[in-house]
Amino acid sequence: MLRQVEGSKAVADAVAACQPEVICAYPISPQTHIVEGLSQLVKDGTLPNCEFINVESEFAAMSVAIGSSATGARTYTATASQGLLYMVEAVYNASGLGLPIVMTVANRAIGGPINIWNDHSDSMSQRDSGWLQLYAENNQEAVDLHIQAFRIAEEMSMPVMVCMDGFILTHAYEQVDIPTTDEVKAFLPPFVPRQHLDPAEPVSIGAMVGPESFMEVKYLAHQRMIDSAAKVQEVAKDFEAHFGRKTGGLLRSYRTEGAETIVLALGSIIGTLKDVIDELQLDGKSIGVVGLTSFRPFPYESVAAALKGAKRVIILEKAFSTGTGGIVTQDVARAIEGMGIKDFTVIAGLGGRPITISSLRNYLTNAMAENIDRLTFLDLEIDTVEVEINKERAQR
Amino acid sequence: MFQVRIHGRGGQGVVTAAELLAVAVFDGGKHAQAFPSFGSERTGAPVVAYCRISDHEIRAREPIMEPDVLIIQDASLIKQIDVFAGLQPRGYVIINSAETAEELQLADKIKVPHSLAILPATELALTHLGRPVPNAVLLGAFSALTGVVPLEAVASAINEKFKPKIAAGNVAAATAAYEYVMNQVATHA
Amino acid sequence: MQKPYAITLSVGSSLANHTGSWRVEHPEYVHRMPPCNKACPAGENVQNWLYIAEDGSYEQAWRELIKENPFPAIMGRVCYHPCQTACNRSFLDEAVGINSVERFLGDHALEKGWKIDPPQTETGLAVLVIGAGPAGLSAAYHLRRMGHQVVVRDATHQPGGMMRYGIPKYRLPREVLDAEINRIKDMGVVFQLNTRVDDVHDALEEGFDAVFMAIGAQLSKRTYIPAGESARILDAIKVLHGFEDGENPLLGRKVVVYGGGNTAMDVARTAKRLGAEEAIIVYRRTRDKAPANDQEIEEALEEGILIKWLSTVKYKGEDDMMIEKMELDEKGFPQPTGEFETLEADSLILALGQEVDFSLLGNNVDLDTKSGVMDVDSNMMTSHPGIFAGGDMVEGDRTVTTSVGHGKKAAKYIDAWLRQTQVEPKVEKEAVSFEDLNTWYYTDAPHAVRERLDATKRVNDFSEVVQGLDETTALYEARRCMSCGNCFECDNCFGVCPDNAIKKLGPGLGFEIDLDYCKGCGICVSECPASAIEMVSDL
Amino acid sequence: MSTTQVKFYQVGSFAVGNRLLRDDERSVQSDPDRTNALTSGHRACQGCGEALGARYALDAAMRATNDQLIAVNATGCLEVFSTPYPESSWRVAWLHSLFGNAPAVATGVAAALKAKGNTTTRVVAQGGDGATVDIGLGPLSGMFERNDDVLYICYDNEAYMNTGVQRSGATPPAARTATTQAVGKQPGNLFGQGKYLPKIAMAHDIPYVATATIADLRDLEAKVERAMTMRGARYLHVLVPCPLGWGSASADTIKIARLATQSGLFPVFEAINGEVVASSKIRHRVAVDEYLKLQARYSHLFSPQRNDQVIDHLQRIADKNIERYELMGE
Repeated sequence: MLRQVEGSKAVADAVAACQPEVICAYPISPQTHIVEGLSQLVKDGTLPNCEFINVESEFAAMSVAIGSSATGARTYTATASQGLLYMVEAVYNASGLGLPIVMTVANRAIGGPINIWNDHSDSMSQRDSGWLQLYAENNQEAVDLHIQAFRIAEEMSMPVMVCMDGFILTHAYEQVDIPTTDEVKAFLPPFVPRQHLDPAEPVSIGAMVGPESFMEVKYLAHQRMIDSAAKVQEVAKDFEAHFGRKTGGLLRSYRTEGAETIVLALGSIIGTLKDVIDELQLDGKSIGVVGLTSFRPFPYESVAAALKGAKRVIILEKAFSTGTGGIVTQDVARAIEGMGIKDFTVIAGLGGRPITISSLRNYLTNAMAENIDRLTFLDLEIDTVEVEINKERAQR
Repeated sequence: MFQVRIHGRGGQGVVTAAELLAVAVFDGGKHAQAFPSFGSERTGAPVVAYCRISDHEIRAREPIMEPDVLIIQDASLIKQIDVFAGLQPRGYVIINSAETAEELQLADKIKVPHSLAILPATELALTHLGRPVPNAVLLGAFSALTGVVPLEAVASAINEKFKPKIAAGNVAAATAAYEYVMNQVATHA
Repeated sequence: MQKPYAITLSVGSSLANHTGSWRVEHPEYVHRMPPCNKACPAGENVQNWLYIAEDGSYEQAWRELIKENPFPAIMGRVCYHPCQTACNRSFLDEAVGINSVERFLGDHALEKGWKIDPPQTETGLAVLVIGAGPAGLSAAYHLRRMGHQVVVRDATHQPGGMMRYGIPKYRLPREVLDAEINRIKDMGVVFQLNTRVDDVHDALEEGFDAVFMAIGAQLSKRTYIPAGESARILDAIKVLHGFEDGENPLLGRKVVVYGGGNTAMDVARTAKRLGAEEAIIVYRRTRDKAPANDQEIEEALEEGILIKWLSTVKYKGEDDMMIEKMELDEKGFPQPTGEFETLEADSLILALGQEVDFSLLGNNVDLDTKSGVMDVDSNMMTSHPGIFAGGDMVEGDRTVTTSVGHGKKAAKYIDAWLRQTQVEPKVEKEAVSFEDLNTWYYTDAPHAVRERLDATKRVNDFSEVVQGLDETTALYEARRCMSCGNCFECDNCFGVCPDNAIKKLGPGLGFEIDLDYCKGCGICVSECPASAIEMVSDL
Repeated sequence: MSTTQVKFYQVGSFAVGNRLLRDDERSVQSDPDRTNALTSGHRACQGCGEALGARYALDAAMRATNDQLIAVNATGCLEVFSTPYPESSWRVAWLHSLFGNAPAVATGVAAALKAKGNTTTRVVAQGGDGATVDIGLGPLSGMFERNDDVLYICYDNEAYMNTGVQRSGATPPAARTATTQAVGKQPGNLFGQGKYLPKIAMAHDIPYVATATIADLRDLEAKVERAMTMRGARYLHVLVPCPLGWGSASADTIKIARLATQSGLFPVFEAINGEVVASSKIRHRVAVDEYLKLQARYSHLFSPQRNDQVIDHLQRIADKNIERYELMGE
């Protein structure tokens, strides 16, 4: 049903429509409204066969999720920022054990300094954790991705992270079509675990694996991640068949036909970018945008195909690797290796810094003239940092 | 695209106002996008919320820097921060105050005559609702001043959001505000 | 269920990992010597028959017992049970009442009328046993079990020897004595009573292949006592013997017994039962030096018998006598003090010990003797081939149990001598000590006291003083046994092995070490209550 | 005289079993058909107390739940020696996740079972003292505070044995470990440190808290059984001597546990809803020396000469326990 609703509430209702059996969470902004919504639904009986566990930390949240998923229960949790980092040990364990947990990451910066506003540093820090990572462009996609995530996770027996921009999406009221439980049931079959803890058929899960086999275990995880790309596409197609919406999948291109310059970005900034692209094209500029939904698995072929023919690609990132630059850039660069496409990176919106249309317009205009550095920090207060840099260097 | 910026203090339901407006717009068949000035502001601190209104899908997510409408839930803010920053030349201003434009020394800040409505929303809230919460009330004024949403849509949004008793009070207050502004506009003309 | 590679394993798959290879030593179940067994003069496997009795298999326990000793009912009454003195349980609370369980088994067997199986094969060899006392009867019993023809000759008209003529019936009822002797008769042992053997050599010529002499020590030791004309001085053995044959010795109202042995106690207590108002025992040394068994002294005192320690008899008159007080010198020997005391005494009975009466062996005695007893070698054989001797007439404690032991030992060597075989020498095994045990696991259980007749009642007649245990108490007592050195299947080893390397084979079958997994930690050994497991090196 | 069943006085209720005991008097461990939840072939040291404790506890839990059991295991010796690929020694549905999260994982398992309406399958979580009192204390406290339906069993060998005997929050004073060496002014672990988890557990007012040792099997089994009759968060703290870490003879493992109780250094008791309701009385009281002497980790207290001051201090601790938990019978 189409509703004007807060993103968090929409996601809570969508997760509820997937009929999870165990939900556990520890509160952290901006994830709170999602779990408050779910807690409400469990308590008021809307989700009769679901346990909501108020845990004492994110580490415990992921641990409870591991236990319940290993027991064959459809399991959900949500976190953000510091919380995600606090649960990291368990995050890796969940993927290592192949447990199909679905987790929302309400993207937020990582301290210090402590900062509660949006960027992608948190989920990007888990790039190598063995989890799938799907980024939502808007709240409609956030809703849809959660429903797709459970199916991908359970069919691949891999955990999936659905990343949605904190505040920008979680706290935004916009119109969203939230499928009903019955509609979801038709798309998402009951959870049949690959393996689970069962006294009738006991197994020992979580062995210690030595040098003789560890490499193989990791290689298998690698292949599984690669194979999951096909599953992400397949599920998106089937979702479209059920719900008539083109959401999810690996990536989506917007007005890139014949574009010399293509911007590649993840998450909610894609919307703003589309407006900018429309303006620029009105001015006859040859520019389009590629929205990357699936960062893990990273769709090398799809990216290469989407950027084919372009002269340059601008990767807009809300996180970066200190001392080197873009994180997504590294993968994109590999994808377009030898295609004669130049790559530029713009780091924007760190710690909630607004990414304005005007800044983007300026930057992209220069970019099309290749009148930019390989790496740019959008709207950086250059005077301020230069003063500080000089001070620091003087002190060394 | 029609952009609204709402100023107030933590606890005055600024975000709720934006949400109510968005719902009202949605009920009226248009697209809306409401969002707060994300932060950790506590009760009393100045806060801002935004609402975009459009006939088409709304994709941009930047904060509203050049609003078409300013709703100022607490007139005391006028002296403290630049609430009028970026206001469109032909923009609307709705202020919750028992004072006049002169008393508020608006002339120093904006070109008057501007589409301006000053009303004692808090008093109206107290009268009809029994609580000094002006947010829903001001939406009645918004409806009257801009005509972007009909009062009925505002009322239905209020009824969706609140429990019947509180909703009724709010609707009454919003209606009163609507009439108050209508009369003001009439006198100006 | 699909198991992901390596991270998920099948249950119990570690059984493929044989940790036995870690081991440098391993445990082994052993049978060690329990102190009771070692201390038993009759060589009974006390621990073993107690173990069998514990689950109520009384007949099996009894049959195990009589492999060594044909007289459980008698032993249960007259044995001074050195087994209990040696019992390790005495260090924990009190010794196991082995003797009372033995009596229970003996009496139970008589009640049920259990018989002794006759020998499977007859050897056709014949042995003459001279003397139907405990040694002779024991020898006869064992020899018969071995399949030999046995003839027992005794000068008296009833078998039993000192068991009948030395031990009063209030300690050993005659029906019990007769019943256990009859069991031996039923085996086919021939008794020739009132048959005095004057010459052992004739016996061999008679055609016996071997002879076992067990005529005891029946000659009372004498000592010179100045006495008046009509003073009554009697001999304890004769008094008891005569009384057993129905005579009523005239002892008078006041009786004095001279001596500190069991015979002295017996005769004094008998006198009391025959109606003496007063029975006094005079002994020249102290109570702890007295050879009499402590329980007997105790019972005597209970029955109102007065004992004058450190006193010697100086003179016996017609109805009185004089005794002299003694005192111990620094070496602990009694010395005269010159203090005298006069006692009223109608009769004085001498109980100063006995000697072997070699005159019974006939005139031409060519057998070696040594310090008043028959000299035998380690095989109980005298200096004459084929003639063996045992019991009180050879060196050793003069108790029924020792004699029974002699009889058994002699039988073994006689059999070997007859068959021209060798008895393989018995290796003296060290007894399990209290320290060897892990007594934590034994619950505290003080022993069951055997009821005894009230002293005032019991002096009125000759009914048995010490009562037996009923089944429940006997079982309780048996179960107090700590099973020193032998597994009693407490399951400790099975339970405490960190590697589940011990297999439980089921009741009566014990346990087995699974060397595939035993790492040799030794916990089973240290937690075995009975010290029935030992570590053995694998190197 | 009465003819009631005569007790088996050789062993009464102290040994594992006996051929003459009635079935209801037998311990789970005396049963040839016991689960052997932790079976042969595991790689624990010779004489490992933890291997013993884990089998005791889980076999009892298996019997109590009619084999409807799921076990969650923290990282540590127990986990490493029981499940090195490709072999597992467990005969129970078992899950190992991390060092510090066993209680939370168990909570998840319990929640899943509840959501599925499975009321027969029960959950046990287990870990060593490091996992329990140190790194896993947060999740454990959370599991307690929510009163989740989990029995948590701590096998306490008083240090980080898996990593090579480093000091843990459960290491007793004066004990030598790889990080509290027997050198300096105060050799071994310091007095006035460490935490006693049973009391921390009791402070949560959970239904059941108990301590036990591998020296009294029947007591341990009874406590597991009792715990399994209850719902909610339950805690069992089991002392499991470690021959490697304590420097004791592998054959003395149980003996040392017994001495720990008989000296009063390790009180054995039961608490219901935060209140102590029963304690195991000392049968043969011994001085702490008897316990300390057998362990190399305390050897510095006896050579070159007896350190009276420190040993007296330890004796005072034992005496305090005896008083506090009423360990001496009336």
